[in-house]
Amino acid sequence: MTRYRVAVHIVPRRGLLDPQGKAVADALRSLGFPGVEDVHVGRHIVAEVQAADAASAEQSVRAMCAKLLANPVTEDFEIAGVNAA
Amino acid sequence: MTRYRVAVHIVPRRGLLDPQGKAVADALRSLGFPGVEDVHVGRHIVAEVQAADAASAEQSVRAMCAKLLANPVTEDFEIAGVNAA
Amino acid sequence: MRIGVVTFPGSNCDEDTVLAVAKVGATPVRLWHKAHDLEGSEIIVLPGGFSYGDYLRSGAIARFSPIMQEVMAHANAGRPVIAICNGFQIACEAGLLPGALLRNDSLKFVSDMVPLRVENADTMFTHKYAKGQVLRIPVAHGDGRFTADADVLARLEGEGQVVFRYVNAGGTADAQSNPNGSMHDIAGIVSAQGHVIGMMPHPERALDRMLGSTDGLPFFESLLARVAA
Amino acid sequence: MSATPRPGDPVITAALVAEHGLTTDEYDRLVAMLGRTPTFTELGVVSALWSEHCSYKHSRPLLKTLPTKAPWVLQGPGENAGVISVGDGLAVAFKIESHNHPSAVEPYQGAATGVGGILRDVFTMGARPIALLNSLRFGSLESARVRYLFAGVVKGIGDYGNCMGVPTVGGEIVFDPAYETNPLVNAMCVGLMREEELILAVAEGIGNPIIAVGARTGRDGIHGASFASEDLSHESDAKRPRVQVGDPFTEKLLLEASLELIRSGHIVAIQDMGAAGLTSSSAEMAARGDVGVTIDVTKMPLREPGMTPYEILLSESQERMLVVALKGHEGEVKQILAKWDLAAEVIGEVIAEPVYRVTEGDRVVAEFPGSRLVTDCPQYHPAAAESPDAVARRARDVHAIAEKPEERDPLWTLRTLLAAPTIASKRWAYRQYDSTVRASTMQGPGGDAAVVRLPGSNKSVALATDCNGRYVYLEPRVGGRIAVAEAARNVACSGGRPRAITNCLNFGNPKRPEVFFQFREALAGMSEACIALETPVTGGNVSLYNESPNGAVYPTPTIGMVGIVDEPSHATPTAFQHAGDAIMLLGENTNELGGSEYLLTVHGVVAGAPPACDVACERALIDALLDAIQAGAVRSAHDCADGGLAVTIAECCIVNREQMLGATVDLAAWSALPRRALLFGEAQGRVVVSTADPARVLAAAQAHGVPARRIGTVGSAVDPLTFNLGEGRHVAPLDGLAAAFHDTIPSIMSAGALPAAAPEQA
Ligand SMILES: Nc1ncnc2c1ncn2[C@@H]1O[C@H](COP(=O)(O)OP(=O)(O)O)[C@@H](O)[C@H]1O
Ligand SMILES: [Mg+2]
Repeated sequence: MTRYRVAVHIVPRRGLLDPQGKAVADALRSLGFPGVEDVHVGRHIVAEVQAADAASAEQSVRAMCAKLLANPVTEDFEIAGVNAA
Repeated sequence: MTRYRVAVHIVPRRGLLDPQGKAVADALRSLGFPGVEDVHVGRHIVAEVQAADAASAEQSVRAMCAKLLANPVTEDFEIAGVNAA
Repeated sequence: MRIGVVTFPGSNCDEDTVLAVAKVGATPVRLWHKAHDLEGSEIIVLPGGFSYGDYLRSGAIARFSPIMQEVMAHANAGRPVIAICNGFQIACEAGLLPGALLRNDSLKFVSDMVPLRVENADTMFTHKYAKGQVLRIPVAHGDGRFTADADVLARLEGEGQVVFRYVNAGGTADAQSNPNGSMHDIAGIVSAQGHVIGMMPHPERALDRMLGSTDGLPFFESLLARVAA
Repeated sequence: MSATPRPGDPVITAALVAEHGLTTDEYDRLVAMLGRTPTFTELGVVSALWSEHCSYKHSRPLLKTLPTKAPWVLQGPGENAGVISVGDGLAVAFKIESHNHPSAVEPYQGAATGVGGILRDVFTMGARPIALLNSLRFGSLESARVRYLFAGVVKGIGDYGNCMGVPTVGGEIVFDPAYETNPLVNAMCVGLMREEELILAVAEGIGNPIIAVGARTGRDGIHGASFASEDLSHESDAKRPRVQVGDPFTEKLLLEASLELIRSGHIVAIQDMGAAGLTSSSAEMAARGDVGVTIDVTKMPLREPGMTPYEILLSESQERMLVVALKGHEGEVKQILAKWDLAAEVIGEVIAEPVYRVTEGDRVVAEFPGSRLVTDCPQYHPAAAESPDAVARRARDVHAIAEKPEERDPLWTLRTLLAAPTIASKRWAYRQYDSTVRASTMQGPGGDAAVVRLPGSNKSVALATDCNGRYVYLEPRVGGRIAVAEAARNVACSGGRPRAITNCLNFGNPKRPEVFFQFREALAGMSEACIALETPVTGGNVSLYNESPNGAVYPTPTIGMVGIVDEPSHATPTAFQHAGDAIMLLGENTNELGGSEYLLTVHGVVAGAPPACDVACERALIDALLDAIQAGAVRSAHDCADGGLAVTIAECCIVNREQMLGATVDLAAWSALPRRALLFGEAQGRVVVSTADPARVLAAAQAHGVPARRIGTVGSAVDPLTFNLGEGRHVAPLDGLAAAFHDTIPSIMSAGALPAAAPEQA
């Protein structure tokens, strides 16, 4: 078994209201960043897991996302990286 | 000007208590993921910005992090990706 | 005496604070976040609530409000600022006070009447209390875990800047009596010069026996006495 | 003008009509009303307006039978919220509403947007919200899914109300397998205004502009109203994009802007965009004013590009209002909204022609003959027949159920009941609700009724929500009566004179005769109690189709009761206050055991007739209690409900864990009753009070013909709770009782880590 560090992004589903993103975008524009068109705020989760190999580390984190980390009704997730820790 | 999508990770500074990460790790273990050793939860922010080129898009998002998006007392940030949108 | 109470978008204890100020005999002045004028206020209150929804980090956006430029100037001139709950979070974000207020360790909002011990009764905000006195004051917050690095904590403790601490009913600090996981059980601090106070508990909700506590009264009375003097 | 299909609209087929939840008959009615085939947009509009949720097509005839009048009622059913006068020129607006199905699918957002919706219903009347309550039903906490739902709903309620700065001061939470897959989430809001500030949602004034205000419109929750009108099935999972996300920060701005707008004199009507969004808000305002309206959807401020008229009309994006302003005052309206950083766009106009017209620029995409859109909605009178299961259960002789060996110690049973999640302390939940913001909460969660001071007056409101669905299942008429009576008793125990109710009727599928029977009978029982107690119905909400693969939930007509406390000193706590005070029982013990929490918790049995409820006796009890309270003779009062007399007395000792007091209670006078009926039976019409002046309490009881008797004495902090039952003494140290009562829910919720780590939202 090796220790892997798996990073996931959990983001609000497109089309749903994203009050956090909107508040941040509004704030940035009023702070003098006029180029800001849109902001989305999600979560960045890093799980350190023991697994036989990178593929099974990724697979188990996918299962965690489906089961707990991401809200299937309002969020999407993507695996952002798998590295030996 | 081109539209860029710049992703940043904002993570709790190492060494600070991370109750969220701990709660998630505990929950994962109790849900039948015994291989979970540690979990860290941060923010994943995607800003869509107008900029002359990728470098200046990145630079302006760095400025946003320093000014607003990250708390210098408790958080670190890193640019996770810059892509033309 | 004129006490300015700032309303940010999302403030929701501004009205309670205005009523509290009037109740203790001062003149409340409502200050709008877009304004650039403190209208002659001698004391400024940053009240509780959810400025800008607290959607990014509590207090992070409000600290850039136009009125905050004036509040910073007021504070930098050594004049009093009271920062309660969301106000405390804003004051930390603005650098008026050290540290940060993070998500409660329970990950839950906590609303309760809690015992607080007065750690320093020599400040302009607390001289009508006795050192060691145990107060009962409501808390209501999701992000109240005071966090600072070791140097800052040592300085706060060493200089008597810790003003209120969470304790049990008997007056002793213990883990179960800390509602949010604050370092050193800190509930409230003052700035190095002693004229800016930040606290998570709500003294403006503890001014009436019918509501369960009058322990907030000496807080406002201390200040009025000192500033009037 | 007549509506024409847009390019790209789907063809109207029988399948499409069915997908919109319209029966063939209903579709024929629509065609007859239009005199032609509807456009796709028109089909969408009608499917929303004729959904159960918007049209009350199965419930309206029965709702009309509820008593709605009293001299203090300023606004009865028909508006966004009911309003009663409280004297001193003040009025309170209040309403309860369900968000059951959205919460079953997405507990956090479902509950949060439920709170958002009920807040809008109240501030749209011109009232500032001063209190929130909620009434929740979940399955058994042993299930991880239920813990997830419970945790998510509680967090959703807390986050929304806390951000708004409206204290959540009370409510109730019941756990019962009947609600396993279909939880009930009912939220109540109470607002305060001066009487002259009342504003209605009645469109008036030909030529007046119609203005959309608040959040931009996205594709959220399209068809939420018809979603709420279906059974919950596995297919509901596929309907997930219908969930809405709440934004309490925007709602806070909308609240302030709306109140400023209402007080400004620039508007004539305001209505929230709730279920079925723009469609129902505009159609209802027009129908109430008996005027026509025209709306151009291209003017609507949108969040997403490319939305069709159909989507714009049916979107249930939250935090929006529809306003009818005075012509020529559009600029002032926009200015007030701009101050709060909110959008306001003129999207239409009140017109003389009696039509409801929607355009997309120049093209008419929907046009109906005015108020017929609302009035032509079908009404159904379904068959009613009592469920044989309820009849059989009611007939069972519950006294024949053998006691368990452990029950030889009645304190075992007492501790077991105190630890039943339905009875145990709900502090785990309400500690997450800001209950003290606004600095007016004299009694927050944890007591019988909440008491909230009314600024500008010496008065307070006493607020409670109540319903025992198990009783309603077993005998709907009695259960309906008890729901009202218990709410009133709770209000009176806190020192309030019950004044009016709002109600949320959570039932199953009305097309099933046993469900419609429950509905009809429960309403009849509620009416009887409302008349006797002089608490008219000022509004409410109907939530049908609360079903799941396991069948219907218990019929649950939740009552939200508002009472008035005249003087601050009348506010009365639940807990014993002083050692040495006399403990008195008002009302009479009986041998009733049916439908009790005891039978459910200890024996797993739902059976027997629920306790009888004589509404005249309940009225006398309330009058006697208020008489004694107003005379200053009552130190604490607590009504007997779930768990019966023993649980009630134990709660008086331990609810306030920081200041527990023991007690000695002598019940030997009732030694002829079966012991478990005496201790744990749920006979109605009983209140336990503590007093320093027992003679005065007795006199009050006698004056109203209420049985009353001294049953014991309050002890000190170190005393236990001691029962003398004639056959022997039973001594319960307070710590054990307190642990059962206070630690149960926290330990369940921290053991299964799932809910604590449920996906977190903003
Ligand atoms: N159970 C009920 N008892 C009395 N009035 C009711 C009941 N259900 C609905 N009403 C009334 O019918 C009207 C429409 O209610 P509803 O459709 O829930 O309003 P909203 O548009 O806020 O969703 C309201 O005036 C409401 O008070
Ligand atoms: Mg409404």
